[in-house]
Amino acid sequence: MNGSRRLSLIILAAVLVVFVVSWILHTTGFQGDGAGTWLSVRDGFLVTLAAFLTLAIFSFLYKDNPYYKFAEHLFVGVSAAYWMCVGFWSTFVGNFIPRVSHTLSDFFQVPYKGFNVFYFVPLILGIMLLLRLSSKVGWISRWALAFIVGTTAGLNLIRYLRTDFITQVSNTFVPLLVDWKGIGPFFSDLSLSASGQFMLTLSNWVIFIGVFSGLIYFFFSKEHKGLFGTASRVGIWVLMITFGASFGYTVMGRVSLLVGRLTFLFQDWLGLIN
Amino acid sequence: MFAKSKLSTPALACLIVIILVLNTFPVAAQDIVSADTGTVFIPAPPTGVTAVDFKYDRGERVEISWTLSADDNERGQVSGYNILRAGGESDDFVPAGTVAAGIGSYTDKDVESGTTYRYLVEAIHAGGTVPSAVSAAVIPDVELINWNLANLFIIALLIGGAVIYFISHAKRGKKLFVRKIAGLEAVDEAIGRATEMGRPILFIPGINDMDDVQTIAGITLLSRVAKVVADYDIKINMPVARSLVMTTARETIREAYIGAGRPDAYSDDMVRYITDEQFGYVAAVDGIMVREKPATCFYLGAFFAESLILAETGNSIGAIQIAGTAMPAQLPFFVAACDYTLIGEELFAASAYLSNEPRQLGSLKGQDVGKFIAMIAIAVGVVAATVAGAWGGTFFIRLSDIMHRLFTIRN
Amino acid sequence: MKRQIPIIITFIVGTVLILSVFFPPFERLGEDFSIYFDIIAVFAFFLGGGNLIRIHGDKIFKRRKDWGFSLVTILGFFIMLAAGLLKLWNPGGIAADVAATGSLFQLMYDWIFNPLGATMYALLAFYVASASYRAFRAKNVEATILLVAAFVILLGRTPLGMYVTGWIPESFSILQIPNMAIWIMTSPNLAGQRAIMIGIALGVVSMSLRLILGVERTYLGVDNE
Amino acid sequence: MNNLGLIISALVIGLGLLWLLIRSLKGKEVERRVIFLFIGLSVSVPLLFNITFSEKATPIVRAVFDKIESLPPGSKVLISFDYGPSMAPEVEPMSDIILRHCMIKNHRVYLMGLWATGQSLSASAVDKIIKAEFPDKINGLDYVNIGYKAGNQGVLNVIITDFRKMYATDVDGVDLDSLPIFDGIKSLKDMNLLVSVGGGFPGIKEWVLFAADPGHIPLAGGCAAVSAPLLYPYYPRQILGLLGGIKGAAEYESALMKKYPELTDMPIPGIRMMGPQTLAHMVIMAFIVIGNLSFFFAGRKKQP
Repeated sequence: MNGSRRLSLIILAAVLVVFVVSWILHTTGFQGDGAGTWLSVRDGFLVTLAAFLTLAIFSFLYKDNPYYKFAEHLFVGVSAAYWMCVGFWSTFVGNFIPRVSHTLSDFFQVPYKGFNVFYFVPLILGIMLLLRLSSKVGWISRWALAFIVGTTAGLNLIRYLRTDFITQVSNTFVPLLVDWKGIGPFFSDLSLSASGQFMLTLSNWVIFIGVFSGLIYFFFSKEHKGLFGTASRVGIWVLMITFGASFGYTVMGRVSLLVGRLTFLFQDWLGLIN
Repeated sequence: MFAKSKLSTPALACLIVIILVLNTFPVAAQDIVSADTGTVFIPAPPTGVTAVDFKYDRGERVEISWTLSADDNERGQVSGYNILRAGGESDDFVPAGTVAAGIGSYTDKDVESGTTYRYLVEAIHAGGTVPSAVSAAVIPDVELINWNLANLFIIALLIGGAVIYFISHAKRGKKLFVRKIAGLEAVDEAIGRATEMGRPILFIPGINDMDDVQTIAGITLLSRVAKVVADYDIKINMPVARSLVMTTARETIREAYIGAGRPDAYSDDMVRYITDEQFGYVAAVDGIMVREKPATCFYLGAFFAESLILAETGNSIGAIQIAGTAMPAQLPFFVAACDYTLIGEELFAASAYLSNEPRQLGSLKGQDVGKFIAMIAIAVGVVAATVAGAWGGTFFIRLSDIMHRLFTIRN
Repeated sequence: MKRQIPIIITFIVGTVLILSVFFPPFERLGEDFSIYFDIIAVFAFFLGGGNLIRIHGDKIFKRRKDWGFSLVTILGFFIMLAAGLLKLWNPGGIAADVAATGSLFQLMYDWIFNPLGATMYALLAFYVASASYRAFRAKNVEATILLVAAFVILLGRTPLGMYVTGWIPESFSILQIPNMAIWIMTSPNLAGQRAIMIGIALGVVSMSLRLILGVERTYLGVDNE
Repeated sequence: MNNLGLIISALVIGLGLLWLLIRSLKGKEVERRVIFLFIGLSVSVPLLFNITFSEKATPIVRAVFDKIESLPPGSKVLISFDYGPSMAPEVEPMSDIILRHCMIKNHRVYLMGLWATGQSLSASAVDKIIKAEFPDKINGLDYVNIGYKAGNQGVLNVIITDFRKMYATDVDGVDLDSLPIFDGIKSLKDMNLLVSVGGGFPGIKEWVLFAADPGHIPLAGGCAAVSAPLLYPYYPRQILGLLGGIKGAAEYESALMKKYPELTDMPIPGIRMMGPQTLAHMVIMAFIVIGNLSFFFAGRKKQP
């Protein structure tokens, strides 16, 4: 117990030393380009802070520790306030105020767009939500929730039908025989280019069977037995290819993000690469 | 045939000569404005200006089209067109818009329904503009019904009707068969495990707000989970990323506790708001996971990149994990890292499945009718496209065309 | 009655929004309602922010475990909130963009929010590796298909795939791994995605109708009848 | 130096993997922290030794390049920054290179964002690319940044009918009506090309659903690799082309360099990032192989 406490104190001291040294080095480093002393002191601190926070998050990979906890708690506080400010300025001041009050529009220096009585609907619903804090009339907040759920349901029903249903169905109207020129050319060009009929045709078959059997897999009200069961099994296989492929394809993006962070550490903080 | 070729031969010869001439002389030789004389080349005006009311809108658009000026070519003698509009009785034409050379249409969106408008189009050239004749008058109109969306309406009616039919059909007490969904069969087992181990349940309803149906689907599942939780007095921990979701989830869990006859056991602390920021939220949830070590984790809702961070952390603490999302991009990660995954449609079916009420199950049957419609449409579309493409045939070409029209939204 | 009114509200709002799409005089309703939703969401921030302050404030005052970290949250929250709402150090004053260069808000965003968020996201590079090590094992037919598809795509995303199969002639170029990877992405993968998307659309339609018709009302804490 | 680095890193990582392979043949599972260590190494080592490869544009990337290349000068291109700083390392090279290409071709560029975080990113793109590399371009005439509005797809819902209903001013507070670049522009439908760079929500999918599809406006996209497979179904009918992940950016950079060889000083973050990628992919594949060997070996041991 005592030993581990001592160890963590030693680590804390080491971290502090690294932090201060980095701050000092970056401060002197920035002075060269003519910026004021205050600015370079500030920037030196900021670069060091960002590097510290980056390493604190990475340390979670080893195990949970106080540095991660610090970074996590700081992140929660700062980011919650960030989104509140953005919501306040862009939605409340940007969209709401210009529709309800000329005086307030002038105060916030946003162009007044004319009074619109309908903008009191969200105002009233918003107040209803806040009444949740009172135990007596708290039930009225459900009206606001009901409004939101109704909006979501109504808007999404048509949207999903339009793009995810209708468009995906019509995209699947593919010919199962593409540009037939005879057996010879058909088998001699196994490439992905537009002249490769074999692959074009095969692709269309795969898409047709894949979508069909995939849909069969999703059937709820019919038992997956016999021919239907076989089709549904093919459907699972198609889904598995989809998942495997998407997973593999994603790796690259994830590594890029790590490259980005390590570049920050090596380049902006340590100056090892340029 | 003969006469045609007789005419076209000289025409072709002329064309070749023109092309040769154009290519021989550098472009500079035929300056649009000749510096020596100061004379300005004036291009021919655009012709045939028509203005028609845009169909199926609120009477706020007029579509204007015209035949390009004969001198509108790659030499840039016409640099664009001004569209001018006169409203009502006046002959005062005001600018309505400008388009680049080579474009012969414009949609004026600055009109009011019920007013009469006339249009003219000016070709813009280096020395000024050349106006066309004035178009016939047009009155933009409010159409009450958007007939362009008739196919969407029919499809919505078919699928929606099927769902509604089976919901009301089921009300009469007919029990419907529904296949097993592994992830949902496991819900009870997963909750039971938390009871045995005396550890909490973690419930994440995704990171989107209440304007996403997936979040609502997650909340409806929460109500099922909360009932069991309230009955067995298990600790539930629900960090959320949206204030509205917090409010809704509290309502849901509180009602579950009231239903179980133990309103005192409920506490608002079961659901807590963390932050709207995706990764700030994940950082906090990761912390909660390693510190409180929940026995069971539910991830039901809309997820983005955080899906795998959550699922891998949950895996490292040995939790049973049940995930469900309609985000196709995140499904692979849940499938790889969680014990059970509800794939897309299954997430929306889940609450109906767990409720075991005939009306809810009926809606699943309605969904299946939707799938059946999709499959029939795909089969017909594919056959028509194949036959029409390979062998032709009026019937199949027309059928293929109809299928495409039925499943294309024009608006 | 208290329980009936919300269901009636949902029904009316949902039905009106669905129908408004088909009637040009009302086609703007959808966009108006989207704006309303955002404004309501801003009001809800009071509830969320209040909850955040209450939980962490409680920890600090009662000196619970880790209360020092809660202090970090509260400080971060209030400094950022002040920086944003009062537009501290903002060179353009109140009329300027909240995130104008040089403002305290932007400074904290660049040097605290940004590195933290980007690093959390970057953890995925590690988790992708540990998940693929554990999950991609040929346990059964389905898992083997998952494994093979992922492996081919991984190979196709590196020059390695070209080194191994680059000798295959152009007329059989589909057998070259990078092309095979592209084909898997554009054919079977596309088919699977489509089936999932069509299914989701139907799921949303059915779910929305259950909500609008009041068949599903558990989200309101109201039991289904 | 490069070769030496490559050899050393290959040796260290290779020997480590070999050791793990031998252990796994004895049926031992690899601990997750060991995997984490190898990933860390495989990414940082090539970064420090700076290894690059040249790329050839695939048709789906080529389509975007050709579209911007073929639009006449002065065409109206809207670029939407639909990402945050956390996604920036992957997609920022795309918005940068597309913006640069538009500037070279003298297109009129409208910058906006559906993500709050996109606003500062589009502002920094203006500073970094337009102001630094194309100093004679005029704000309000050749380009404009109208910034972010809250409302996700709701914003698109509005600006597809009217920009001014959502945006009264640009980011500097200048009234849209006083900007020459907005003359005769009412809505998104007046754009010649929309480009959405991003990967989450709202993103390219929302642009398809709420802008390109209903308005019949050509749309190109740049997205994180994770969202690319999901967007494939929209290609080529609803999206004319797509840059998927950093590889897409690298391909675009190569295409632009080939077309304009004079751009020697152009930053090529995409091409540079492909080095660590290759090594990381190989390490992950090695772990998949090790995992399967240990699975089969452990499984066979249990059988008798």
